[in-house]
Amino acid sequence: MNSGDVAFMCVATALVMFMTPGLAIFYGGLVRAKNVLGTIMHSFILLGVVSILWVLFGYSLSFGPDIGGFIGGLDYAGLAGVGADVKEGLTIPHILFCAFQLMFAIITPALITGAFAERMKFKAYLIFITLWTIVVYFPVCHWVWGGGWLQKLGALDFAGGTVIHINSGVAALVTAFMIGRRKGYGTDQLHPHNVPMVVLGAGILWFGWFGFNAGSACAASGQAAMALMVTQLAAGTAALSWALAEWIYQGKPTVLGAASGAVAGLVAITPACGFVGPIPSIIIGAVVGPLCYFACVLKTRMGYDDALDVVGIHGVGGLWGALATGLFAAKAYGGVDGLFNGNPKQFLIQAVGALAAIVYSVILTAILLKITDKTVGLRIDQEEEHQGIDLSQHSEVGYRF
Amino acid sequence: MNSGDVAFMCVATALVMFMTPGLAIFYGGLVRAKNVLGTIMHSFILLGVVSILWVLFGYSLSFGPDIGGFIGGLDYAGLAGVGADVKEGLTIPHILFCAFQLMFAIITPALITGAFAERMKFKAYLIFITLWTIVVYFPVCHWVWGGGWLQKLGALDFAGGTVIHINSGVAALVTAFMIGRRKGYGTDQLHPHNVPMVVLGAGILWFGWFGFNAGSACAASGQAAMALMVTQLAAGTAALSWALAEWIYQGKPTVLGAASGAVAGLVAITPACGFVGPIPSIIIGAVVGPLCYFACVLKTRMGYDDALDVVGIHGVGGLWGALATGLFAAKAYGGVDGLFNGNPKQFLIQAVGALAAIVYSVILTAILLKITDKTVGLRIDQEEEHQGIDLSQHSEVGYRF
Amino acid sequence: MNSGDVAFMCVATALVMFMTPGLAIFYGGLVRAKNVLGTIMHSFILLGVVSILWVLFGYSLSFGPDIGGFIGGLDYAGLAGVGADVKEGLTIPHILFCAFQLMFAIITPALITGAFAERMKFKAYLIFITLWTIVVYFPVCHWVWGGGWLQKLGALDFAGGTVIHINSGVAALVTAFMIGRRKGYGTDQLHPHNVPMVVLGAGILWFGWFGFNAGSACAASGQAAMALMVTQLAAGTAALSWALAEWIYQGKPTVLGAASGAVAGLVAITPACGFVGPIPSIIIGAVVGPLCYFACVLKTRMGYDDALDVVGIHGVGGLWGALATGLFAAKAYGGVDGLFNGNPKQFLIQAVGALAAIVYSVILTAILLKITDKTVGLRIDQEEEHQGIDLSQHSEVGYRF
Amino acid sequence: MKLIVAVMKPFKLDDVKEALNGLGVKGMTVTEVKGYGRQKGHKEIYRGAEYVVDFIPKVKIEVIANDDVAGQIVTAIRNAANTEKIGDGKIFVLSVEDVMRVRTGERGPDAV
Amino acid sequence: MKLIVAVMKPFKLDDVKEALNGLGVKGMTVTEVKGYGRQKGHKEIYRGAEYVVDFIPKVKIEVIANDDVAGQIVTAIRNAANTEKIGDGKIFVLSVEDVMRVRTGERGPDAV
Amino acid sequence: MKLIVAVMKPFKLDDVKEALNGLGVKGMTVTEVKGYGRQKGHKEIYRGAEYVVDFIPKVKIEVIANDDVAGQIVTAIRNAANTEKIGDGKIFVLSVEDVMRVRTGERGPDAV
Ligand SMILES: Nc1ncnc2c1ncn2[C@@H]1O[C@H](COP(=O)(O)OP(=O)(O)O)[C@@H](O)[C@H]1O
Ligand SMILES: Nc1ncnc2c1ncn2[C@@H]1O[C@H](COP(=O)(O)OP(=O)(O)O)[C@@H](O)[C@H]1O
Ligand SMILES: Nc1ncnc2c1ncn2[C@@H]1O[C@H](COP(=O)(O)OP(=O)(O)O)[C@@H](O)[C@H]1O
Repeated sequence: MNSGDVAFMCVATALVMFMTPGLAIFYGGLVRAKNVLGTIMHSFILLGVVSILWVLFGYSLSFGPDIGGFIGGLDYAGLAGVGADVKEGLTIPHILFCAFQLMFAIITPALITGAFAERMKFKAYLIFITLWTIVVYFPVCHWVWGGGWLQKLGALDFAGGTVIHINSGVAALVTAFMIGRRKGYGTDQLHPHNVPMVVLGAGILWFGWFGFNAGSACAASGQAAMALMVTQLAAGTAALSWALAEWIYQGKPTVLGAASGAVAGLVAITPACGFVGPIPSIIIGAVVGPLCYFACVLKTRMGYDDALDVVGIHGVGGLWGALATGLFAAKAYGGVDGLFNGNPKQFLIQAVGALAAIVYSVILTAILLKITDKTVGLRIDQEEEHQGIDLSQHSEVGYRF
Repeated sequence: MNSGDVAFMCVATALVMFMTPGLAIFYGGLVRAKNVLGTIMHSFILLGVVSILWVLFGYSLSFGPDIGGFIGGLDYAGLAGVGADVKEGLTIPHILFCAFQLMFAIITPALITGAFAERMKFKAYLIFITLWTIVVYFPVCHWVWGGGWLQKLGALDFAGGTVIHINSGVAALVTAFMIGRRKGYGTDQLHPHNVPMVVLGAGILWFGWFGFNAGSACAASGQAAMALMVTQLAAGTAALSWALAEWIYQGKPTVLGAASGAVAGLVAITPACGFVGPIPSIIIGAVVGPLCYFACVLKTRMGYDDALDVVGIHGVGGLWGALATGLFAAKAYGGVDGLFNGNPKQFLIQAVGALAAIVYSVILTAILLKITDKTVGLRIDQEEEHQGIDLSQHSEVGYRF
Repeated sequence: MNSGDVAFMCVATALVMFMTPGLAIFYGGLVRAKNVLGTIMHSFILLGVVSILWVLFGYSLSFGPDIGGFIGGLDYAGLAGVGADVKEGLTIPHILFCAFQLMFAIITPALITGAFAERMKFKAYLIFITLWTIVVYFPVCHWVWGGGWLQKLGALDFAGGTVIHINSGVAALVTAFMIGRRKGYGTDQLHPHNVPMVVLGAGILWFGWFGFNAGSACAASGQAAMALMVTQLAAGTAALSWALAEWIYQGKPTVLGAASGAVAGLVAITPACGFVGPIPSIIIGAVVGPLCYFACVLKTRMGYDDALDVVGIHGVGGLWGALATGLFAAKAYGGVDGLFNGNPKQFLIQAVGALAAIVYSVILTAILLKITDKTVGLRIDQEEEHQGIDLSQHSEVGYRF
Repeated sequence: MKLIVAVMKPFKLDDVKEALNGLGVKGMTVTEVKGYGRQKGHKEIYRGAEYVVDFIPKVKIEVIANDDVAGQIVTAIRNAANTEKIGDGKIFVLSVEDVMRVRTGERGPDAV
Repeated sequence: MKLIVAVMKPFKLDDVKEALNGLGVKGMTVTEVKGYGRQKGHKEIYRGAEYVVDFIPKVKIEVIANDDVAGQIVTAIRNAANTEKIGDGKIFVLSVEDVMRVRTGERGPDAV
Repeated sequence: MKLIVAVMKPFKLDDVKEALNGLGVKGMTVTEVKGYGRQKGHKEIYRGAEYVVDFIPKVKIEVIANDDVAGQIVTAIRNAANTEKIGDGKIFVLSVEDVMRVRTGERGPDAV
């Protein structure tokens, strides 16, 4: 056991936990005032739901002994054998690794919730998201990090571009299609009710993301330090590049654009951060800002209502990040070389990994949504939608100024 | 000196400091808009008041050489001899241990303030809370952690269930009774003015609590890692179990319920977190949610006005945590065995510790309140209460949208 | 490489990053609702702008091989040679030191923005602040920390009193004069629109400042621990002493006063924190509260419109801190002795350092502002000012309750 | 028909609502307003400066009523809202030419 | 000239605006209000307690119009705001003695 | 007695207050409203989309006055609120049947 590494990973775990309330605040500010609490609840309640699933069998399915490359065995169910002793191959307690990974399992399903904001039944939400975590997140996590087939194939995903962002972004797309548009979409102004709150949420996410990305080194190492730096550079550059894209195409740079760009930059650097240096990270950030910005513009044209742009930011940003890892990765930083360093194969592997996650997530998400719809119904009724989900689902109001 | 431990404890100290503004935000959102600033001030100003007391004599009374099991000597007054050198028995600088403990001394009196929110004179508040910190907190802290009689007796209180939560919860009860109900209690809707702010506060508290609980190991150890994990599990489970209790008994799960449950879970795991594993922590959390929920229901029936449910959450949750420690503690995790591991004596010791804190805190709090009331008067007058404490006590308003 | 130090500095870097969104929230709450987003943007966008400058040449100008005591060479341009290997003379990766220092370079120009809040063109802002960072920050940073003439002279500036606070405070003064007063200054009530948001921002700043000050030790050492403690003491004491000054001179202590005092205390202890112990830190905090309070009172009389009191808090507080370092410094804590420990020379050196920063910053800031004004114009027009900068500069509104 | 408008102290709203219920008045519309009048505004402190804010939070209620009960309503509001302290507010009565209930399209006294 | 006041459900505001545009009505003033009436308020839960909140968010629009179009306006608002559910609100008409446009100082019908 | 209602630009409120003070008018009630009129709304940008927001923040003031000063008040408001730019707003005057001061129960002109 190395006390520096333990110190680092304890704090990294706390930082990643903090991202979930941060996301709740980020998403909460983006919806209308009458939906702020229900939107917050979508993220917040997962701190409970997924924690319990994780202990019962989630950790085991994700990181238990590999079964056919697809899923982990139940050896760690109930966290049997997962204690304060050092985990094999690492310098930190097994329980700490498990806690760190738990925080990832919490925030991934939370990301999806932006797609169906302002219109889902809370009961349906709980059913769907529990199933999704079990049937989609745990397996894909196993594939990439738990010794599954993608890991064996050599796919690079330092902190979760494929596992987390592509996976949730794609699920968001399916959900947005299947639940349908919000009342008033295209006619009313379904605008953020509290942009300062959105920026605060983005700030918390950014802060926590240092734990997410650097912590994925699992040690207070040079690699962690580099991951931290490139995370900062990609996020900052993307904040700027999104705002500049707006400035050029719409005449004004917006604050929401800068905050959205920052998140897009964080998403894009996530898979790459242990494998690239400063200059590539700036390029990754510079590209992802306009890319996600145009993805949002496109959405408006395509007419599906991904309310908070989960597809445009996490799906598209995550995909770019996964591919960019295949382009820019350099052995010197800790992984293998990518295309630009003479190893085109890695780019292909990255594409395969992304594709696999997309196909799997699309199909399973669609099936789970259908099941949920048939059993309890996905969507609140029209009166409830006018009233807002805070009152209709939780008998509460957000503000009383 | 161990640099990993120093790194860990520096960050833990910062995290616990952050809990006090977090609490200010949590409590601030729960009151009406006209009282938001005064409520925030109650917590915020203690960052100053208690810091100074701590340097002058507080640290010394708490952790100075034991005098009769009751109080510490004045050897460390003015922090004499408390420097950057390693503290005996630990691997971190003495000043760092002192700083870490200071943050606990700040937040404990701050917790009480929820009970008398919206109606206390600021001057009276300052007098009362200064006296309370000196006469109640420093001694009880010494009893449990500073080498006092409860520590000698073998009471387990890893991060402060008795010292902090029972102690402040009981003081809250006395204060609520003695200051009387708010104007409009029972008729008007004295509701939170900003629930997203409450959730943000809860998120900050949760985040900071990792420093609080894991940091109480005083080292970046396996015990710290386990404490961190069980903190997460208890908080998450309790968020869920409070919301479910509401769902069953009132037909809807609320966001405020989930946030309140999270805090209750954090409270309950506090004394236990160095001594129990994952499954007990889930049980502790599962019980404390409904328990505190019903304590709040009961309060409404009993008719005293503990405005922000300090009794229901910190008092009741802290008591359950102290006793649960006596039930679930297991030697393997770092302490001694509890009842369920064949050592019923420990349960008794826990009960004695709790009882001692209750009796001492009730009596002293009542006396201090009486003194304050006789000298400057506890309560603002009726016109001031209508106006709100922001304007009447601070000549400020919270918002200007 | 020491893993404890790496762990510590990674977290410290994250904490200092978090200060910039914290400052955005702090400043954002202080302006009127119609200017909240533009004010936030001033800080937020620098996370992008300065990150890029830093990689390109900023780090190199600041910390590259010294050229004539004035500026660093371009050896590190593009972060060439700045990698995951340990930095000479330290125990952490070079890239980590570089990342830590980047966060300082981001927040320093952000501090200035309070002076010209609510009335600057965004385009002009970007030009001015980019130039300022290059022409003022990088050189002064080099003087004090990068091996420049002030460092050689022996000026003590542990975490940046001169480099950061005097420097930005003086730039703020010049800006406030040159851009002129806001419409309605002196007649309308240009008050904070969201004081709870201000306190939250102050809380985040305080929290992050532990990384700022303790992290400036560059290692998880006894000095870091002491820096952390004195940071807490100065901030807490100053929160109290500002509020008391108000109480005495205006009849009521305000919450904004306490929050402002806390920031003033953090500013004042910044240069001193590695060189003094607890008692001096309390004195530094006790003095800075009333000092900055009266600086704000004075401003009102002098009639320039430093909208958010950057001069009064960072300028005056930073100056006091730099001089106080010369008074209270004690060799035992890690530097050299100050005046009160028998070394009057150090006080003189501190004064020289402060003076140099003042003169340099005044002149250069004035020139850069003139250039910006001549090219794109500094100020929005009257209609835009009525509308607010959110709508006029960013086509956005902050709130929609 | 009459429109009765009352501006009053916010914390009196519930009492007024009860009083109107007592008269069988089934509806009203409430607006948060700021009042300026004889009542002295409050002082605010902001970083060393001091301001007097003249505009004081009040609520305005609007009740449409038939002619026969208008007088009673005015009296009931007055009694419920009165604290005998300055700033209690004003009640004024306007004549309404026509009223319609949106849901049913009913007009005149039936719509009230 | 008339002052037409309508209290209605907030989500109907855009429809009403369109309807008035259709009549060539070029202006109106909108206020967020809370309504109390036959429509049942919603339940709120707060830490184990339960409350019914009687005051329901509504918007009030005020339109000044010349006498000849006032009737049409009332009908147009009614049609646009009607959901046939309780709580749709009320429209009432008052007589206005004088109107002035601030910018030009025009008075009477020209100022509308 | 008259009820004078003025809708105007928010930043003119203080000037209007001064102007009314000058006439010895001792009270008014102020509401934040949103106005729709000839004045062009502002553009807002939201993640690649663009919207025009037609409703512009205005304030509405209501002043009850005796008949003899009503005309002066209208003129004073107009002069103070006028910026000669579109969107300056409207003033309209209604007849009030009765006024009561809540505190004293005074009625009619004395209550103003
Ligand atoms: N002339 C007026 N026109 C409109 N509203 C008024 C007028 N005078 C007073 N008010 C309203 O009544 C409130 C109370 O008036 P004020 O003069 O303070 O006390 P009082 O009504 O007890 O004499 C004011 O805040 C304002 O909202
Ligand atoms: N007598 C009244 N005076 C003023 N406003 C009223 C009155 N009655 C109803 N309203 C307004 O109309 C709204 C709808 O009234 P309500 O009785 O709930 O339904 P409906 O108009 O469909 O019968 C109320 O919320 C209130 O704002
Ligand atoms: N017919 C109307 N009825 C009620 N309010 C109106 C009417 N027309 C205009 N207003 C109010 O006056 C404001 C200014 O009107 P506008 O047409 O924009 O400019 P102007 O008054 O200078 O011609 C509007 O925002 C609205 O609040």
